[in-house]
Amino acid sequence: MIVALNVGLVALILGLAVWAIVAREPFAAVVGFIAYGLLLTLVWVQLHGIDVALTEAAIGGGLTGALLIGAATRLRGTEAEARAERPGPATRWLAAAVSVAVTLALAACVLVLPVPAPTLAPEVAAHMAATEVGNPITSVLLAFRAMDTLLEAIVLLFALIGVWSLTPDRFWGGRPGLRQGYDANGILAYAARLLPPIGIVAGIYIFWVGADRPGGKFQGATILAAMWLLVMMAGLADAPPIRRTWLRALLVAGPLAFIAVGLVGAVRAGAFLAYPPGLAKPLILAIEFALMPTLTLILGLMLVGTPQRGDTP
Amino acid sequence: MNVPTLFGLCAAALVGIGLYGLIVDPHPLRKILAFNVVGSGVFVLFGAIARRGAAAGMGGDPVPQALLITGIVVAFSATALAVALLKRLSDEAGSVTLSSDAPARAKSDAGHD
Amino acid sequence: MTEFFLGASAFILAMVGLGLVRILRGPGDADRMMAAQLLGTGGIAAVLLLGTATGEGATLDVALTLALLAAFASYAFVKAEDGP
Amino acid sequence: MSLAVDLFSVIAVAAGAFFFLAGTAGLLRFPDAFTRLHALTKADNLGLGLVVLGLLPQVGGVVAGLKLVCIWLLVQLSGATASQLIARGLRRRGAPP
Repeated sequence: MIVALNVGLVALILGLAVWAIVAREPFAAVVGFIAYGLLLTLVWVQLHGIDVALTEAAIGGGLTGALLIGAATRLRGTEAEARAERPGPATRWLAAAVSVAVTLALAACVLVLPVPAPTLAPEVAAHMAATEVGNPITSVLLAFRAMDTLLEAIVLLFALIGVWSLTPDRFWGGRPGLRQGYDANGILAYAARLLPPIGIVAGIYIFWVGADRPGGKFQGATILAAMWLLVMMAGLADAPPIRRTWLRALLVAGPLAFIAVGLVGAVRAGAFLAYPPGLAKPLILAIEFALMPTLTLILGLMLVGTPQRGDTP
Repeated sequence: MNVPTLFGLCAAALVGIGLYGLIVDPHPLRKILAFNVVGSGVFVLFGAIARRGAAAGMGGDPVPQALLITGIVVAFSATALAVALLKRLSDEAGSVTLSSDAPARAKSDAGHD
Repeated sequence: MTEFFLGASAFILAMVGLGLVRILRGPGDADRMMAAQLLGTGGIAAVLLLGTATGEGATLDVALTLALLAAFASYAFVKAEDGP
Repeated sequence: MSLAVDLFSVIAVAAGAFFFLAGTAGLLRFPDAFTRLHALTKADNLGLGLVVLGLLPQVGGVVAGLKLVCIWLLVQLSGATASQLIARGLRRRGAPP
């Protein structure tokens, strides 16, 4: 039964990937891609990566879909022009040959992977007690490979600055996105009043259990960002102007707290981002708490996009 | 065939499919989609390898799984930046062509910004 | 019982997978969104069945996340179609 | 007792799976967008509802059971609002109701 399930899953995923490439209209391709993201969540469940499945469900199922649908609707009618630039058959055949070659090489690598598989799981299990965190993924993210996570938070911040840097000069410092209409009795306003309270509780819950069970700040922050976006989409709240000092302070607070904890480690435990014995868990929790609002704001604002109006509402 | 091998082969195919679209399709939004297909192929390959490393009572090797979470979030931020660039290009040039010798329509009103 | 849940999960997945033909055929964008919506619900059912079959309690949280964001693409679609 | 509970689960999940079959058939076979939307909501409400009902005695624990019900209610809410919005959008663009 499990074989039939997996083979069916693989068939659906490959079919949707092909559809996302060959569909005539961008919108049809984007809807295919959203379905594809949903099915990837099932792949992660089947590969026993529940933490990854949570991330994919929140990002692939929610934010990416909204982002791409907005873009596809905005760019409707540009497909004909692009079609005229389609490369000739020679390039297409060459591209097909290259793609097949890459696929075959990767498939060969998959088939000759070493047995027994190399793994760091026993190492993690042996040292997890020192971090006092129950979820191995969290202890990797915030203790053994904390540097990656710090750099990731900074990359996210840079990506947001990149999005903002596309602002036309006259709107610099203004509010991102377009002003959304507000209809007090509309269905969207109804959903935006009912869903966020539940979503905020769920987001904080998933953040909170992350220390000991699958979950964590990325997944929780994504859910919170999605709820914020829903409120903005319904016109119940407006995006803050990007010149606001509190906004900018919150955006750098997470990475700065992370760096501060790293420096404490450099002084007290002998290496940047090393935790003094006995203080690992409180420090990890402090980083997670500081990163949570930063990540929520960055993920939400990245989706709203470039400022397109002044800072008057 | 066991589960990690099946999904590993699926991942190899995804990388190939995405790569073909990335090269052949001239529309920038389609290139972003294709790039995400390549990316997810790499992620699934990573996940399959992590699953092979199941040991010590864990369902998979936690180190690649943690890197996957980082990767998915960074891939999203790259997509958001690419979409923002694309929207700006469309506002500015009135078209979304990436070709260098395309007619520069509506160039004149680009100077106001 | 485990086998039955896995079978039901595969069946539901196959059904909503079949529904994806609507994404291919359209004709309207709304029809395509409906197929994605159906796949979302079916995906939640499949995750729940899989999680119960394998006894992995945390899959419930995955389904919860999917359920929270299930209509997000549809909201974005309607909003983008009708303008701000 | 356990046999009766298992039987209940099997029947409820099978009935839920049937509604997904019906939803897909409707989505593929019905002639226009509004009737298709109608078919879709049946799968949303009844299909997932019956699956959740069947799984309730199997998850073990009140918290997990509450989460299941919560998931179903959330899908109800989002399904209902999304179909309403899609239907209104269709009507505004002049599709006959």
